Amino acid sequence: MTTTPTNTATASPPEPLTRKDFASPTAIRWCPGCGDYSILTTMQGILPTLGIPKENFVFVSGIGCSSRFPYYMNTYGFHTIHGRAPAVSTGVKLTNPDLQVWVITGDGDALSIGGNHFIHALRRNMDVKIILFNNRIYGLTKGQYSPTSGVGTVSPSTPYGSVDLPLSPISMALGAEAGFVARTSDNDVKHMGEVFAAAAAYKGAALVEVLQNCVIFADKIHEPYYGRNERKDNMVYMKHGEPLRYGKELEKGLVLDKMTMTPKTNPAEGETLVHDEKESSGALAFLLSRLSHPEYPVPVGVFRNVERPSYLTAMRHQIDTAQAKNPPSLDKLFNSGSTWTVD
Amino acid sequence: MTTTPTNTATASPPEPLTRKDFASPTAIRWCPGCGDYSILTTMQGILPTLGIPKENFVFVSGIGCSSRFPYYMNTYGFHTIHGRAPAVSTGVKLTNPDLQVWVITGDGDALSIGGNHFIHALRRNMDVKIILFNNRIYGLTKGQYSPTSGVGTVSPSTPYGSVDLPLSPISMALGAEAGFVARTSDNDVKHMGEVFAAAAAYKGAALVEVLQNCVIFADKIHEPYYGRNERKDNMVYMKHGEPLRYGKELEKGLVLDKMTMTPKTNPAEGETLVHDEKESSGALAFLLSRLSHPEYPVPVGVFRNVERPSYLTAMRHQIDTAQAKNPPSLDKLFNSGSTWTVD
Amino acid sequence: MSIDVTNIPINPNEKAHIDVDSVTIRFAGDSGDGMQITGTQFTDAAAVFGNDLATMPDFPAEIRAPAGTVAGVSAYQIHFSSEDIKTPGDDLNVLVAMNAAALKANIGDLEEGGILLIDEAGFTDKDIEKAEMKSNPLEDGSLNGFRVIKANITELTMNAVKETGLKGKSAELCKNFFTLGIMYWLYDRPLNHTLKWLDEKYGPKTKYKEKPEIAASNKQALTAGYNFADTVELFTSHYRVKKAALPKGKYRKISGNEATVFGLLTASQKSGRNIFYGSYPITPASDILHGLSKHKNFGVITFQAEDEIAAIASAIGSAYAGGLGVTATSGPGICLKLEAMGLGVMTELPLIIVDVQRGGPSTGLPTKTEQSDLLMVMFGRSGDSPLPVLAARSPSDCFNMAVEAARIALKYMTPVVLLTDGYIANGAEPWLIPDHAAIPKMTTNLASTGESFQAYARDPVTNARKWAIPGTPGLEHRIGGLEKAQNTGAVAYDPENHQAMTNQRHAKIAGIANDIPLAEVMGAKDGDALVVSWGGTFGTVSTAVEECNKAGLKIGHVHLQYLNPLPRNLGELLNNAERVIVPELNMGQLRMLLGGTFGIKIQGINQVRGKPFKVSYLASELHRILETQK
Amino acid sequence: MSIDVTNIPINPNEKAHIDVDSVTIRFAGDSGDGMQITGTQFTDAAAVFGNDLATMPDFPAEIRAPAGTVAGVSAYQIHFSSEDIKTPGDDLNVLVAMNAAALKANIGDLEEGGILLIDEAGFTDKDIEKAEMKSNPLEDGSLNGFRVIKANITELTMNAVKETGLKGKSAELCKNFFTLGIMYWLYDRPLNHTLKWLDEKYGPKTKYKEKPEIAASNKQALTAGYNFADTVELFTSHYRVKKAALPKGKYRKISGNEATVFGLLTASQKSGRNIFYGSYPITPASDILHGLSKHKNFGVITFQAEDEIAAIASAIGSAYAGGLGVTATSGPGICLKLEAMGLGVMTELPLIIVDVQRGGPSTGLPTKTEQSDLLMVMFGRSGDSPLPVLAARSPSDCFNMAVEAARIALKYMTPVVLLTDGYIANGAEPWLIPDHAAIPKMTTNLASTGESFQAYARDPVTNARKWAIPGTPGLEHRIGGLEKAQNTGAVAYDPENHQAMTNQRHAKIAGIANDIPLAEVMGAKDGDALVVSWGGTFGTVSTAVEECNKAGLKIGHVHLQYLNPLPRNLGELLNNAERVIVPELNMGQLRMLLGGTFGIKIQGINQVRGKPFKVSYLASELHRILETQK
Ligand SMILES: Cc1ncc(C[n+]2csc(CCOP(=O)(O)OP(=O)(O)O)c2C)c(N)n1
Ligand SMILES: Cc1ncc(C[n+]2csc(CCOP(=O)(O)OP(=O)(O)O)c2C)c(N)n1
Ligand code: SF4
Ligand code: SF4
Ligand SMILES: [Mg+2]
Ligand SMILES: [Mg+2]
Repeated sequence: MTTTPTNTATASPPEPLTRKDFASPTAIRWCPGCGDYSILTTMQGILPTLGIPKENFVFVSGIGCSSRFPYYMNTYGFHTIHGRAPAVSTGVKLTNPDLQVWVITGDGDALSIGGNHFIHALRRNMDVKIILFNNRIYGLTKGQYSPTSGVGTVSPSTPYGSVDLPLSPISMALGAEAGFVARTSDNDVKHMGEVFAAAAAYKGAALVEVLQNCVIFADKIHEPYYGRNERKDNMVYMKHGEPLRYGKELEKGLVLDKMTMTPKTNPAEGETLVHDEKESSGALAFLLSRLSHPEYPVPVGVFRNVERPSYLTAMRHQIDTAQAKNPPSLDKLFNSGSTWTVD
Repeated sequence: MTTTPTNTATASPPEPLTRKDFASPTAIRWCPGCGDYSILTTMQGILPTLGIPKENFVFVSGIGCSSRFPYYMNTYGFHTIHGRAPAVSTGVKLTNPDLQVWVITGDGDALSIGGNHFIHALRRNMDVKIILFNNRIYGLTKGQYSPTSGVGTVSPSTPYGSVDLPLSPISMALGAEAGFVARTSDNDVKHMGEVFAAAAAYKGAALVEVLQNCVIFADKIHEPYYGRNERKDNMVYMKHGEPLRYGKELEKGLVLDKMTMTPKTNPAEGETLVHDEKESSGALAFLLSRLSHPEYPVPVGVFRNVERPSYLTAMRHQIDTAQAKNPPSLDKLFNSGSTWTVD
Repeated sequence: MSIDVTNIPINPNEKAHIDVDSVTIRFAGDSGDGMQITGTQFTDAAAVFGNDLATMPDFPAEIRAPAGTVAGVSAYQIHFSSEDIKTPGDDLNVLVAMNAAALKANIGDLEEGGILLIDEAGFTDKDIEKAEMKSNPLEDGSLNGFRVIKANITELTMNAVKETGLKGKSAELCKNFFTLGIMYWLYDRPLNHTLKWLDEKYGPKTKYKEKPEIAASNKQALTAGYNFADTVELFTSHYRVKKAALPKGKYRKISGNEATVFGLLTASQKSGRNIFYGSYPITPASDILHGLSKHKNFGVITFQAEDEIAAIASAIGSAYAGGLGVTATSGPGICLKLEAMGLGVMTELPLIIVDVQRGGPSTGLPTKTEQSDLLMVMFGRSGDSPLPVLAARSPSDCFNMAVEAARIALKYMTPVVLLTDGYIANGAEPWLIPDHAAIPKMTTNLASTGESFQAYARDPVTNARKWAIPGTPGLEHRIGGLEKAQNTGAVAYDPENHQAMTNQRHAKIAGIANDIPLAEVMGAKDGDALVVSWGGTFGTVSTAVEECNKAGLKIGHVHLQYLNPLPRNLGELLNNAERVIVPELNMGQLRMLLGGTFGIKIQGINQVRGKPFKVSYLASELHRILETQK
Repeated sequence: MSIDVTNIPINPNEKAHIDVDSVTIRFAGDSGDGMQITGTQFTDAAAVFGNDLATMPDFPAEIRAPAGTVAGVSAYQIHFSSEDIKTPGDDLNVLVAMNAAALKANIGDLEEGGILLIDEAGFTDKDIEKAEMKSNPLEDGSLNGFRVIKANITELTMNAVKETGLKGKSAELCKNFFTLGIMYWLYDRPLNHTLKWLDEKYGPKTKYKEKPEIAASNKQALTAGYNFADTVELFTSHYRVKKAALPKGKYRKISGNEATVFGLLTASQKSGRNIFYGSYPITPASDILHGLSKHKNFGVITFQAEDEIAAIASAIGSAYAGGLGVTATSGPGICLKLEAMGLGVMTELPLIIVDVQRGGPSTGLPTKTEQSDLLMVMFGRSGDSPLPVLAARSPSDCFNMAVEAARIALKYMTPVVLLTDGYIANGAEPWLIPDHAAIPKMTTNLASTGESFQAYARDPVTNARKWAIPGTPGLEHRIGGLEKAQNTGAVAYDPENHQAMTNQRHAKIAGIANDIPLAEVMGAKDGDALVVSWGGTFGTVSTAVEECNKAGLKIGHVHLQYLNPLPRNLGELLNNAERVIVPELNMGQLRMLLGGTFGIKIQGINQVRGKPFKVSYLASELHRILETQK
């Protein structure tokens, strides 16, 4: 009694899928120059490479500019309500395990109103891929500050400057036990594609923070570190098993002394900390998640990538064994327990 | 136009307060043997030592056995709705800064339905003290598993055993940027008192996880590490600036090699990691928060204790300067902008 | 009159039997005294014997309030009869009080001259004090109006079980079975059913096999209690309640929450859709979660969500993905689900929301019953957002209405609300086990590859849109909470379309009226008044109306299981009625709904005491109202 | 008839003037074209001149939909008059369309023979295509029914501002002021107001002092537009709209959201309680958050919460701590606040909840107006949970009702809901600035040290409980969401107490009826029908009823600003009415409320098109209904 049509695999187009298979006819309504466009095209470029039939992709989003994303993908899509996409996607995935479920969300949608669902989807290791568009602002509602906006952000709701201390989506995710956590940027399409592919490959809940530019309400917010000319000196591209080097000639490295990380130019051979996305406790990933501009280069790439038991697998196992042991029977059910007959 | 009566300080009883000043007449309704009792008496013992007038204490709770706490304190108290205490307490504190506000919550109340308010109160560094009674079960609703219950927990809602991976309240809090994070246990009244006092002394949001025993639905859940005889070998009492030693004769220590912590017996002099609750990134605290039974001793005491800007202070500053610069005037307000006269 | 068992002449020959039609007993004691087990056992014995019956447990709000306090009292009421009954009874014929607090909390419901069985061991000065009573009721004469039977049941039990080796507290714990033995004698019931049950529960084949003394001592206590009643002649006579003339067939006892679980599982089998049950624990709905989680062999997915919002959101996700999405909660939880229910209405997905109502507002009275969520589920969403609302009328009816809720949700592609309440959810009654094969299969609106598909194209008859499940090739489409264009389902802000879609949403739900039973008038067809009730009050209201008609009043009675849409013929019935009376356990919610729908004046009988109506109260109110002219 | 400006004989002498009572103009263009500024400037000029007026902006749902598309069209409508007016007007007398999409989206509202001013530069083939039009309307004759005035405004503007040195895009951006200049000529308005405003906005004393060319070029464009209209005689004549006979005094223009902000600030001053405003951004309520956050000098605390639940929860916390707790949102946000509103009802704390209604259900139509949250705020909570509900009837009335909401909340210790809607929230009208000294102080129920205090002891008149603020010595007490014992406020599960407290909660709210104005019948006192409206439809409904009465119908009109409790005399008025008609922007919510409350039959006029009623539509409906016999 599975809810997936049996003809799924067979019915999907034999010839390989291409980017345009995923372009939806709907006219795109983002502002000209919005960072969301490059994320959309990157996604449309990656999906055909995953070897998954088109009909098995589902995009679930909340509310926000970013959350309009599903309308622009020619796949199954659900534009739900503000902050609830991780919960909705949980029901989708648990009901129909053959689907690859992507959650599209924003910094407000995921971390403000949706914070609770965000952390629980991650800690349960629910097998959905969460792409968080972090433009550090509420775009759709015209520019109020968000939980990732820096202190002092002047916005319509904070004319005197915001006083809330911001959250790091990465630290939050690690605090919520996430097994796959990564960061990329809307202006580095190649890197973004690699990270999306890695997230797709991960078995379990994957979080990808995309540094995204809102040209209207927070233009150039990420520029100081991810700008074409800033990037090399202000971001460190993490690669598993490789030293955390950065700088124009990779002349800089991150050196770890007990718990404190020091940026150092021309560090000695082997002095630079070697990135280990498999480090079990998650503490290294957490430490990296604390590095912020300008004291440190901003880490991009995969922070953590460790295996964790899947809620879905464990749940399916319980159901399958129960069904094998004791096939469903209303007759048995109705007559279970003590009964009596009137005649 | 402050909402605090000016006579607050003066009006408080001149003679020093004692424990019984804080005992409320209400009959206590917890199960005989519940760990909540010792937390209650500890709290009633600590408050008189803080030099704060009795009328300035407020206890705000959500829903759960633990959340009945305010009824048993002869102070101002608000038993709100499930999961919302951190949000309610935010309004209390911002409106009336002279009050010392304590939030009493449970593992379900704080981390399940209330997860979002929990993380935002912490990241804003809202000046409230959150005491989380972690009995790793839903007590009031008769024993369903909670977000801190271990995988495989058999409960009324998980007869086949739970499949969710649990959360660590400590890691969550650190991921949410909390500046003061501590753990103590219901069976160590002295330590609990010290931790409560430290939380009270901290300027900002303080989280204290209390390992609490539910005799009815999760009896002895913490026993393997906090039991009278287990404790010495299975918990490490963290003290700022002191090596993390434990064991009957403190013969064991935690040794840190890069990111991995190794329990070691008779570590060499100085080999044991020295606890630093002031470590700025929070990574050490996070690493400690990952140590769990049985691989590691369970850390108790203060994980993190660093200064962070206070939302309250910044907010008051904006208001005070605005009021000084431009005292409120309805006349000015109504006549601001362009006006015209009909005559 | 009070009997002191110490000086009764033993007279084994006298064995009078008195036949009675029906009896209401309440077992009351401390949470620790096992009153729920005692009650259940007595109930099962009565059921197996062939009586009709209805039961009502009464749990304390706290998990384990201090022993001996009123807050810690736990009670179980059973009404059993040789006739067809629909309520757990008004006044008690028999009250069993294991301690002073139990007496204090329940004595008010015992009929004058009723039997009061008391364990003297529970009336020490300490017990009196814990119960916050001024004096000892056993001495201060306050019980003179009753037939008080005092015995030191605790002590008698301890002695009885000595030989099994059980001692102290655990021996004392058998006192509920000693008490049960006494009741079995009083109502002339065989012990075998309970003896068998004790073996099954504690016997050699159970995890207690190491502790044979447990089964032994409880059996011992039961028999001892029976013999004690027999020999010392606590009572002047036995009572006999004959078999009831129930429809032939196989029966089981079922509570409302069990019946809801059975109904949902049946719907799953009949529709071929796996249940996805997203829920967050809350009294008194949690037992549905507990119940469903036991039946994973039916392919049920039970998901204990982080909160009620995630619970319904995940169920909506499941519905979108082709599951039978279900969520259940109580009042405060419904508040949190309303926004997502609106999403369900806009996306027109099949979804079942069960509300086991409890006392409100806010946290209110979690363990008490009420009917005060009707208008919330009808209207508690932003915008005009209609959905079907059903209400079960009794414990076993929860089965029928759960099946019906699923049928409507799947056939019409809509969220459906099923209202039950704490009283029918926890109460139990005999259930004539249906022939599952006779329950019709359910139609769904599945779209399939190849057909021309538009997300919001509607079925000409049901107005339902198609259900295109992710994974189906060629049907890729997007839905969401923004207003949809007719047929295509694209996002649309245009004014005419919004009006049209709003009309379609209303028409779809209103149209269901053609697919549900007409309202049926019980009692006097066109009498002086028409009583309209809904949901869990069916038993008390219909019994009261019957009594009134017997007493010469001319009253008709319509009971509603469908609140939205209302039965097609209801308007006509109400408009033609001399006067309309609506009794309900709230301040007038159905009254508001019917008055607003049909524009008629209505008299209400309203009560919010956390308990069902008393039949006697309803009857007297009906008399009063009919005597006062309009 | 269409005029091509290229070949008009210049004839400077002819300067005809036509007097008209009132005119409705809509400025429509791309989001980037500055239509909101143009409209506001024209409005201010009309206001300063002394006309009565009403305005209505129409924003696109997207932030910046692609330029040239219909989705990107932004419009601003103004109705100005020499008489007292209450609506932004039905059909347009003048439509300004800066591009093809703007034309397509708005032409439907232009009256036959109306003036259509067009910027030819916005009608290139590319523009036609972006607007998804089949052919060029300037050529396909589809505009024959209108007085089309075409000019290449963009080009004319570029030339006009050349000398200021401004070039390219930034020069082009001045075209809205060129257009405004044309309109000023057409309605014979002086330019000085706008010239002054441009100096204040871009002049030497502003952050643009480095860029003098901005002020210069815009002023240049304005004047050029005016002269252009004068010299080339786009129009055969000017139109004159005389001053309106408005009450004497000082005026300002005010929108509904501004008025709400002002009202709350006034309430704070009058009650001596600081505002705590907990809110989460949502269209169309966000401007209240934005507005209040500017006024920290009033001691206002604005807290942008993580979600709507935290927003209201923090406001409740503030109310508990002695603040004036306020939260505002729109429909979807109200859904999330309902559980906490129930807590407010149970704990009887003063709290203000503002619902700026928008199109639903679910996310619905965020930027469109509707009145469909009435029943949700009335009934959308678990249990019987009554609270006062008020509704503002116009932009400036938001001020009065916000003050009133605070007065009731503080005097009666209760949450109060204030309903406004997207239409009055964003619409604006002249506001006769009140004498703030004349606004009465507000009474609170503060308890003070030393007095005998019981948390739920009630005031004999208002039934309000005392407000004992943490920090007050000697008044330590506990409250919460569980049912409370009468007077003491201790937790209580006992049946009689629950009934009593439920009755008290109802009595308290019902009693407020003695403290609010009676319903007043406008128009025909006992005519053939009584029209009952509520909230933001006041302007359109009252205008329609007036017209109908002028046209000989006998209709009375009652407009409700108080929905709960209803005015004391309303029942009598309705029961005596020949027939009752309720027009509302929903599917019949007030109809349900009144029908259910008074048991009367009601006819509804219902519309959900995301826009206000048209007066003409209402009038024709009223005619239709009155002609069909009952
Ligand atoms: C329940 C609810 N509350 C508030 C809103 C209004 N709202 C829509 S999107 C949004 C925030 C969007 O910010 P973000 O998630 O960062 O997305 P972005 O627009 O920046 O991509 C808000 C507050 C809503 N639609 N629903
Ligand atoms: C909105 C809402 N949902 C659910 C409940 C039921 N409920 C009350 S307490 C609780 C969980 C309590 O667990 P925890 O917070 O760990 O407290 P404990 O009883 O263990 O101290 C639940 C689910 C409720 N009261 N309100
Ligand atoms: S407002 Fe910002 S985030 Fe939204 S579409 Fe425009 S640029 Fe993108
Ligand atoms: S159920 Fe558990 S947590 Fe609750 S009072 Fe009893 S022992 Fe304590
Ligand atoms: Mg954002
Ligand atoms: Mg708990």
